[in-house]
Amino acid sequence: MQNDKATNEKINDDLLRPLRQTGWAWRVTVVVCAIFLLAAVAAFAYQLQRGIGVWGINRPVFWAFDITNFVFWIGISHAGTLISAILRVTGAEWRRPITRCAEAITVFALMIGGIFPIIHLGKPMLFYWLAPYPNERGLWPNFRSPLMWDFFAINAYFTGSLIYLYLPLIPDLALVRDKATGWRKTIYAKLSLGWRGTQRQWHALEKAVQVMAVIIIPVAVSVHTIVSWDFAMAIQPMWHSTMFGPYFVAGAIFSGIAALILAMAVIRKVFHLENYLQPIHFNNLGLLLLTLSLLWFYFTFAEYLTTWYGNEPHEKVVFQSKISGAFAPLFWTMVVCCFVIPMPILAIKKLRSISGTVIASLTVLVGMWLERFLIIVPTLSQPRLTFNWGSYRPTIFEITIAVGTVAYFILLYAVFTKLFPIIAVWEYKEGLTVSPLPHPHHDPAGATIATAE
Amino acid sequence: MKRGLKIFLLVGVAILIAVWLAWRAASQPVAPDQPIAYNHWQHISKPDGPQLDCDFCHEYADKSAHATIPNITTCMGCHEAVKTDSPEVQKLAAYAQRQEQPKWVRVYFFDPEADVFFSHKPHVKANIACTDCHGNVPQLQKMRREVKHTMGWCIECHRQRKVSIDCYVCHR
Amino acid sequence: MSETTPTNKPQWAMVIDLDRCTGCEACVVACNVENNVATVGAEEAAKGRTINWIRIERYFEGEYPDVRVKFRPVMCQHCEEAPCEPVCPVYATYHTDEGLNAQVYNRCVGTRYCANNCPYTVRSFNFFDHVWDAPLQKAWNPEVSVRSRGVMEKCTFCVQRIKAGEAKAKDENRDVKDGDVTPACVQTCPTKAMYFGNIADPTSEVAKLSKSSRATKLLEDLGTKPKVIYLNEGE
Amino acid sequence: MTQPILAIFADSQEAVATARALRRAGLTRLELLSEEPLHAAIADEEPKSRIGIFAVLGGVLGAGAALWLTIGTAKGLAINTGGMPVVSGWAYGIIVFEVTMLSAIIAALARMIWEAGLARPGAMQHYDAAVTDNKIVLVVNCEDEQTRQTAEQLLADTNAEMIGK
Repeated sequence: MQNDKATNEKINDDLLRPLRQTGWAWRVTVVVCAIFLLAAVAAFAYQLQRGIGVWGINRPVFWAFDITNFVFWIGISHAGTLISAILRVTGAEWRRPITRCAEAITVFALMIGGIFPIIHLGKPMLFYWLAPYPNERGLWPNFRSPLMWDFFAINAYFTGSLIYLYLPLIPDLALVRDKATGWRKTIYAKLSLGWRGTQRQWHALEKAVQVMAVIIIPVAVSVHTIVSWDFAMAIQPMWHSTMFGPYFVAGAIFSGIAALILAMAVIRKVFHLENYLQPIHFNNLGLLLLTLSLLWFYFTFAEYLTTWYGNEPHEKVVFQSKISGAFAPLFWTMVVCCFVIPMPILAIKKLRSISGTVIASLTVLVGMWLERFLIIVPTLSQPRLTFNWGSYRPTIFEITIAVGTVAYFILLYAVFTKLFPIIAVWEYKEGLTVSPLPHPHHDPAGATIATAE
Repeated sequence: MKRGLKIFLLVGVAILIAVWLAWRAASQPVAPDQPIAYNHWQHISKPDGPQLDCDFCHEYADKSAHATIPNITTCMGCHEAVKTDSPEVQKLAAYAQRQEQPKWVRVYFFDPEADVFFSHKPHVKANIACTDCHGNVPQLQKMRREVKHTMGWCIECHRQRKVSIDCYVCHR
Repeated sequence: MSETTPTNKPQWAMVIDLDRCTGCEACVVACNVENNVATVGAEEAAKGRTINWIRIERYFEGEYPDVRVKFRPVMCQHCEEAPCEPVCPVYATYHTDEGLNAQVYNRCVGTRYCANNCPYTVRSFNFFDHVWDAPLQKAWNPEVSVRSRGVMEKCTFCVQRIKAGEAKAKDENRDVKDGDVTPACVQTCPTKAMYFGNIADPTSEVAKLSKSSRATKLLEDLGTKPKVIYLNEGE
Repeated sequence: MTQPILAIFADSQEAVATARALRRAGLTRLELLSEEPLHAAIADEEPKSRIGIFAVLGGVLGAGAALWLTIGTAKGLAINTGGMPVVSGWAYGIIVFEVTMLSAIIAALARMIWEAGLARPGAMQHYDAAVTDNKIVLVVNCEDEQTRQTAEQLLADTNAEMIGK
């Protein structure tokens, strides 16, 4: 039942190679991303010094890029823990090589998403006033505010996701500990908490992961529902919608899977893990992406149809500006990116290849960013009293910060792959033992057998 | 590893000492030097002194938002004749002669960023002793800030006395 | 958020007779001076960052040449069921027991959520620190805060005047009555289009006018229960 | 109590069989160390995990804490809301949900670490890095010299490499 020695060494070698060797591509990525990140930090420093007026926001468009990015990144975070948990709970065997890539996305996307509510404040240094802590003023946060719900939901999700990433990492940390030398060994020894791999430990680990998966699914759903309620709780036209919760959750998983496919494609190429991240994984995730593309279209259609048919004047104004007015180019780009391009690519089996799903994912990410922007800005720029209509144009500072956070994400991810095995080694090996999938390593002739479908 | 631990401990101790010193400095009563070394004890508590009441000098405390510091002519009302040999009174006389007011340094005040609008009048009318908020000024040789006027301190008293703790009572 | 407990405190309200409003904007000027409202400058104003606690909305009706201009002074409506209040995460905006929608500047962290949820768009944000050209800062009203950067601000119904009026009534050991409190805009209105008083007192002018058949409230269908009552123009 | 014997097996089935044989011989304080969970092994004989129960308990505790955090503090601090109710059931329910789930997660983690004997001094005793070379390590704790001899005899008949004799 154990894999033979050669296979085992090959797997260790392949999956730990990123930790041992550092390629030039990795270095270039890190340096470029660090430069962009520094630019964003500089932009934020300038904003701290001058005031938030360096952004393009105004009255009545008080939120724009900041909250768009916030919702976008929180959406991306649904790639990982949620998908990984669903696949674990349903016992989908093909999940094994992708769970860790996914869970890491969640943690980093939440770290970045969580930055925006802080830096968008008029007084960013006072963000801690949102936390309930005893203070001599006798003041307490207002738990009725959706922003407080956000605070609790994101903290719960972040903590949960971090633990959920960490638990299955422990045996791999022990593996790295045994293979490493010097100060690295000390660090990995500390991180692996003295893992020996006794059956009692395995038992506890599997049980804990199972329990966490069950708990984390409702938390993940609640997080993006609450993010949607930031808007839906407000009585502004086209925000005050009952279906925003599920609409946002579907959108979040949609963009999340797209991010996961992209990350996997990059990892596959950079670290030469073609034998581990196989076309079947892209195919299966592509099918999920297709489902969510259809779901997204259905939700969007339902949302806009009811607005159009209801013909409520204030809502109609916002509706028209998106369909045929100032926001129409962005709106139709969104529809093309979220549905028109990815749907056929993903629906046609021949096109659902690795490069096909990557192209679909790229357009989905662009489309979903636009979707969030189009939910926020058109509503705000056309308030009920027409005298106050406004417009919005981002400044270089907002754009720099937005680009910088993308770079930050890539940077965090790159560093992560350097420090920890990006594919769960023990889970992968266990998968080979538990259900002997036709696998290249088992093929004595070396010819790749078609993967199970 | 051993050396690293030592450095870590040393830095930790240094930080602790620095924090303690800063905290001690911050909790010291604030006692700025005044243009004239006015002695509250001498005017209020000294057995053979004039035994003034607070509102003899701070006469608008019960009438307006500000308690007010007296005009120099109030001082000169007595010091035209009393203790003219004291060097501090001579300083006072010199101010009077130049028809100039000494630039007293405020001891009790709110940070302008706190947006607090405090009024003495309702507090005096509610029979709150001056010493409740300003410490034992009658016994002070040199005026200093003995009570910290933090928001929690204000609120606590408002709660005890069942006075409104509406934000608009103080902030606007 | 639905139930409100009765209180014996005065309930401040305003009545604006649109028949009398000429759109002269004297109220706007009076408000700016009384409440230390910052002037942001032309460049910022072009970006839509003016700060006004009261504004005159101007609407045109009819087709040329038969055009009518309508004016409507709009300030914070001090809604009884204010949408801005529950969304503030730090209680920087809340309802006082005198029916005022309060904004506490030094508690505000600047999430701007309140402004997004205000259907009347009456909330202004301090995007920058404001510069007051000398000697204008000498004209600051000492009874009102000068708002710092990063906080929301809006009409307070001249709470400093309300507090002063209430203190005066207390000194005289009586309830507040009409004339004790006059906000700057009401005081300044040259056509006497604005009235202010305690709507809980049935004998007050605002209470009587609020029962007029011309009385309406802005965006009343939202259920915000505004405390500003507009008397529509008679035909 | 003597030093335990570490037997290193290349084949997991042999390791499991040996462990069962040792158990039959009265040596019950065994540990099987492996690089991946051995599902068919003596795992069935492990005591039942209480992580699930602890997660529930943590959740209940969290819900209580959240109720205090919301309702308790709101009432205790008597924040002025101008006659509006201070306690809002719908909104507070959301906070209670999140805190419940968070403490369930943390309780499950704490229990897991405790159950697995992780993060405690001496957690790494009786270990051999052969585990991460795809070997199975059988740790046999012997009560006295007699049982020790029994164990050594049993192990000598296998293909295992023995350490700590």
